[in-house]
Amino acid sequence: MTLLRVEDVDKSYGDEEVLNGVSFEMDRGDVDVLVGPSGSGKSTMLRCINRLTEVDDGDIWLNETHVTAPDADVNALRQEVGMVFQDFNLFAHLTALENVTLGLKRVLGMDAAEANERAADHLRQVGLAEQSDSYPAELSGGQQQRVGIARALAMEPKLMLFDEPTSALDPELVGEVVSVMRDLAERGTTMLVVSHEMGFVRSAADDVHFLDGGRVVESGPPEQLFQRPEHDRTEEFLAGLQSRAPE
Amino acid sequence: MTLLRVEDVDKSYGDEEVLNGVSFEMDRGDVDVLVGPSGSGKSTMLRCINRLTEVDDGDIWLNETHVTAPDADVNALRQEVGMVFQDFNLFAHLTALENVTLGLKRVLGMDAAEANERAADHLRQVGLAEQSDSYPAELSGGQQQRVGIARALAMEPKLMLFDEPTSALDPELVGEVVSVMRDLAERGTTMLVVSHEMGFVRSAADDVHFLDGGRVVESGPPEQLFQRPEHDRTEEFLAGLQSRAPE
Amino acid sequence: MLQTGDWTFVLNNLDYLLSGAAVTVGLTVTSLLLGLLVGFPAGAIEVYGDGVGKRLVSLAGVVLRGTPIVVIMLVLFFVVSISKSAFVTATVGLGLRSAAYQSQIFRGALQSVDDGQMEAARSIGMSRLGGIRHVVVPQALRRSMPGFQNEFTIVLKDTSIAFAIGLAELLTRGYDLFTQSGRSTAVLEVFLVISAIYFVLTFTTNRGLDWLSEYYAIPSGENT
Amino acid sequence: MGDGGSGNGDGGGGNGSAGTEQAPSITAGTAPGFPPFEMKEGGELVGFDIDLFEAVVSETEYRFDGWSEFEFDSLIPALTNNNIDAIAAGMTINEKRDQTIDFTDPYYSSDQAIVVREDGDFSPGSLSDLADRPVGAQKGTTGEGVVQDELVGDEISENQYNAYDNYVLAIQDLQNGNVDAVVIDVPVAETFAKNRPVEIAFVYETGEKFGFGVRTDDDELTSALNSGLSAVRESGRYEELTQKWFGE
Amino acid sequence: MSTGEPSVADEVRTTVTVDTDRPWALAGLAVFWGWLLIRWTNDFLLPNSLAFPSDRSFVPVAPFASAAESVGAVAASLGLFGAPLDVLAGVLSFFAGAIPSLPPLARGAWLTIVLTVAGIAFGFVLAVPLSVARVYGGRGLRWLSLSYTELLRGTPLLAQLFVLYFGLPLTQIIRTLPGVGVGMVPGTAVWVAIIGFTLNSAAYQAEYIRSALESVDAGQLTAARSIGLSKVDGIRYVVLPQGLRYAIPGWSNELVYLIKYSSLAAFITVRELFFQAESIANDTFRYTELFVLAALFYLALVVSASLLMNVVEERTAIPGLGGKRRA
Ligand SMILES: Nc1ncnc2c1ncn2[C@@H]1O[C@H](COP(=O)(O)OP(=O)(O)OP(=O)(O)O)[C@@H](O)[C@H]1O
Ligand SMILES: Nc1ncnc2c1ncn2[C@@H]1O[C@H](COP(=O)(O)OP(=O)(O)OP(=O)(O)O)[C@@H](O)[C@H]1O
Ligand SMILES: [Mg+2]
Ligand SMILES: [Mg+2]
Repeated sequence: MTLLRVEDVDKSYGDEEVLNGVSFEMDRGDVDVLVGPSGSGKSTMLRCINRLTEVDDGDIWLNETHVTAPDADVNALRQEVGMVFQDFNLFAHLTALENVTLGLKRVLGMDAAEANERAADHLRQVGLAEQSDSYPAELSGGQQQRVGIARALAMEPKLMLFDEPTSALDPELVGEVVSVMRDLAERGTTMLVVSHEMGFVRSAADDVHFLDGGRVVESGPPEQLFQRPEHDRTEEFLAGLQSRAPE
Repeated sequence: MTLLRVEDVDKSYGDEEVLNGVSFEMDRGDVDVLVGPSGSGKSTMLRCINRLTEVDDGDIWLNETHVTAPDADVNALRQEVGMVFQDFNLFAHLTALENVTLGLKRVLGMDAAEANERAADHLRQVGLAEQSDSYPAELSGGQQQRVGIARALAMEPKLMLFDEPTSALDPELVGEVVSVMRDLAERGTTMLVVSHEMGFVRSAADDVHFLDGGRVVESGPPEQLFQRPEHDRTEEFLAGLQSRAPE
Repeated sequence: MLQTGDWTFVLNNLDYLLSGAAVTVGLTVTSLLLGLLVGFPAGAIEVYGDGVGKRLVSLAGVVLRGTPIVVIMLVLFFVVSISKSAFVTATVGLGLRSAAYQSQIFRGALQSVDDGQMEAARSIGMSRLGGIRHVVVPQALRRSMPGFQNEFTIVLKDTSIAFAIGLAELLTRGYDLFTQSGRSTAVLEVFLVISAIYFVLTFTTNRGLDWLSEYYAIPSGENT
Repeated sequence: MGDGGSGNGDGGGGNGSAGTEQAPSITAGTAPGFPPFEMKEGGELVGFDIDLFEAVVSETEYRFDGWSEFEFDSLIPALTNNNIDAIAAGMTINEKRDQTIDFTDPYYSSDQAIVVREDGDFSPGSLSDLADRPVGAQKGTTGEGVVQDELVGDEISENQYNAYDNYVLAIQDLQNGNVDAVVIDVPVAETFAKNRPVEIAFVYETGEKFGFGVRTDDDELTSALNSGLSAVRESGRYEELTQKWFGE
Repeated sequence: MSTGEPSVADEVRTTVTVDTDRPWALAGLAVFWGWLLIRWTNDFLLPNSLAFPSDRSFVPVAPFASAAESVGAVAASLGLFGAPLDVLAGVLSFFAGAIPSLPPLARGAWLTIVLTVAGIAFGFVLAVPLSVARVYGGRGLRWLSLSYTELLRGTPLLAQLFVLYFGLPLTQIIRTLPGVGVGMVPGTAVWVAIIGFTLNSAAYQAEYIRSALESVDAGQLTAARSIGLSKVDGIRYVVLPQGLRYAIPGWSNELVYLIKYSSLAAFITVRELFFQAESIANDTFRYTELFVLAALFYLALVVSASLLMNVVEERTAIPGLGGKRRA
């Protein structure tokens, strides 16, 4: 059953065409990965899905919701779509727990007790039960990112977006976040991930979309894309990637 | 002919023994390299030689000058010893040319014309004839470091000290600085360099001194140290280094 | 409340007000210069000095920064009585207080210059004093520009407090106008006009100083 | 600052206490805003005190060096600190002041007027009628003395006394309704009554006299001013001036 | 129109602090506040029948005066060597002269504090929307906020007070409000002064808060929006709590400024600290004692405010946010 449908999306900044007729679909429970060189439009694509960025043209549907309709309720939409950022963006003045409860209380209108309970659940799920009273500055990068994931998950979104969730982490911390993500994938969370973490891509991705210059050059399951890419550009890019991360 | 003689130098900060009986010698025209893990005292050793740091015990001689004598003229000494810093420390309010002429005018008392001429020579030597009117903030890291080298060279010191001159540079800029240093080495400049740039060490060093915990564990020509180190500690450290920089 | 008659009255006396504005500007300039002359060394002493000198400077600074300027002026005029002239007294009062602030601006600026700059200066054989003079101070001066600009407008506005010792500056002259018999209805007009003059003064000097600091800025800035 | 009366800037002028020079110069201080004694007209300092003092000085050996303007209550410290050499500001001779400075012979006598709004809502006949009413006066004046001594604490609270730097502002605030009465010297009150919607409710007799203020150690100047004052009275100039400033 | 934004300088100015390791300074402050509180309680709260007379000082003058006299006599007899004693005699006679004026100064200090606290608090209420409008508002709002701050910061506070008190019919309105000037509620002029300080301080506070808001990472608001918070809620729950912490150093400066500039209220008949000092000085001609005393009072208030703000800063500090002043 199709959850997300991206249809022919265009987006320019000034003269620069950042997205150029991008289309793809995801079913509920899918884990899709966007890969592509820097500046190819991956982040922009994610941001269009929760309308942090507005598309110029084309349509995005989430279930029955017409995301790109001018009158769409963006705040409601964003509850359906969780987002995890490259540099975490935890609320610096709130503890781990409060980071998670803020949305529950202020957006979903839960009372404190209920919100705390649900937040604690989600922190436990990402392995941070112990750290719930720590402030972001007191957490390692990997721990911060896991709080970021818990914060997004707690809203119980239909779709989770991850924008290079591990690329700001020291190499030794990448593992913890990847394992949390793999976990989520196994439990059926629908995820759209920008990542070049080959370990994750190979073990968890259903489909990989290769973007270049704002276009989807090629899509398919990871084995297919990695072993018999149709385009030279894809092969070249993926070859670079795989040599970089030899594990 | 011995230019620099370091004899049994000790230095502590509080309880921490940073240098512990360090001794070595350099002849005129030698290029010696200090390597060692972080905190092993490499920077401290360099700074003792131009008295930016005072030794606790032991002696340093530069030619006939007793560097560590309490009544030594430090300003005169520092003219004899040029220093290039890890993070460049260019005078931020002066152009490249002025960075070089400041010492010529204010320390050596040259007149403007003479100072400009000599400074221009040295900037040319490091390949920056074009940039002499640029301010540090307008230069790339590699260019800044080359100005730093020119600034030190222009004082025509007997000995040049380099403290990790390339480690604050983006990888693609390291090459320019290394090639300038190699050049200097070939022209007979006496240099004492803290660096883990294997390319430079192998091609230019006469002797390598391996420091660990404030002691010289082992000294010798690079081939000897790299291929048949006497100590396990040396072998282990150098093995790590070489795998890191495969070029 | 705003009456044409009053406007005419104020505009007829515009030259009277403007000559007050000249006093205001003069007082601002002399005070700032005195502030610079005293404040700069004081800031340097707070950074590089030690012992009694440093303690005295910082104590004087606390007293000057912790006391209202009107009290400072009255003490100078009526207690210490440094001069017969209200202008000189106001200059000294505003100047010393400004010195106390300027010293902090310079202190902050001096301390914000990276230690590596001094080390680099020493490493080419410069003396400590030489390093301060040729390397640290020139950079600190540029960095203190925004603070100095702020101080400029504060002094400019606080010259109005010389009103308390009877100096015929802009505000006093405005006061003179509407305290003439039969003119008290012109209060609002008078104050609108002198406020406008103050505003023009602060605004244009600020833009001027902006321009100046851009002109002298080190290309690409130091704001790394 | 070259304009008119405000001669603060001319620095180094005469230092009155020097005394030994021939024809030393003197600076006088006043506090404009006290019509008709001293006020500003078109930027010029004018008034009875101004004319009279200049006339008196011209009868002495002293050279007159111009006026300095102050708030009224700053005049005495300005005098004792040598900022000025004499005060001509409708200053009442009283004991307290006389302990700090010296006065010349009186040159005018006055009482205090209680001024109210013309609308007639409130027309007190004696000080006790002012009970619990906001009352104004100028800082440091005899009027303030009356308010402080006779009213504050008994008839009105401290907060009901509004002190102003200047009579004009007191009268303005009376018109604005922030105070119900202002205590002020009679001749001044008469001037205001003429050109403002205020009137004199009653006069409180203090029998006070105005004198020029001089430093206590400046006896030479005191006696010079005293003889100058008699000369001005004798020459008929004094009459002219009262006619000019208080006459119809 | 662009403002000069002197954020570095503003932070530099937070400089009237005492080292907490100087116990005598703290002890002095403790005595000062203890005395003030007792004085206020006595003068304002206790019924007249119980209270010590409000115009009499707690400390008698006589011992100081006689001590001064005798020490002075001894000093004189010692000639040149008496100099230190002479100083002591001077100090004693200073106290003798100062003591009678302490009660009115305590009352003035009360008003000074009322003016300052009210000015900063109401100013803050205005400053927050002003700064938010400046950073997040549309063109019109931004321009409005900018004009307001430029105008208020570009003209002298004293002129502003004169306009409000003498130039506008504000007093007529305030006067008719119920309760004004009754009992402990301050009178008309005080309210006008409070309005003036509020309007003026709002402009300065808005600048501090603006630069603090701008220093909050943009990612914070993005993250807030991405969990479904509206822009206003994002500002309210995420940006402001962080920005206001960054604003504390600048805000401490403003508090110190306001304490000092509250003295200008004297020019519109408010009987605050400076007014009391000046009026006693005019009455008694003891200018030295009164102005030095006034200066000491202000210093004590200013230093106390700085200490208080340090505590506030420590209390509101969050790891990685605020706390230590940013260098
Ligand atoms: N707000 C913006 N204004 C102008 N240009 C923008 C903006 N955001 C992105 N761009 C441009 O759009 C292009 C695509 O950016 P995007 O961040 O989507 O790329 P990306 O694939 O995520 O790259 P990276 O791997 O570096 O994160 C880039 O050239 C970028 O400069
Ligand atoms: N000024 C100082 N005060 C106190 N300790 C210092 C000081 N300078 C250096 N140290 C300490 O001395 C030890 C040696 O420092 P040094 O900088 O010489 O090491 P290094 O070999 O240059 O290391 P790195 O490779 O990290 O630059 C370190 O533990 C350092 O913390
Ligand atoms: Mg991206
Ligand atoms: Mg080092």
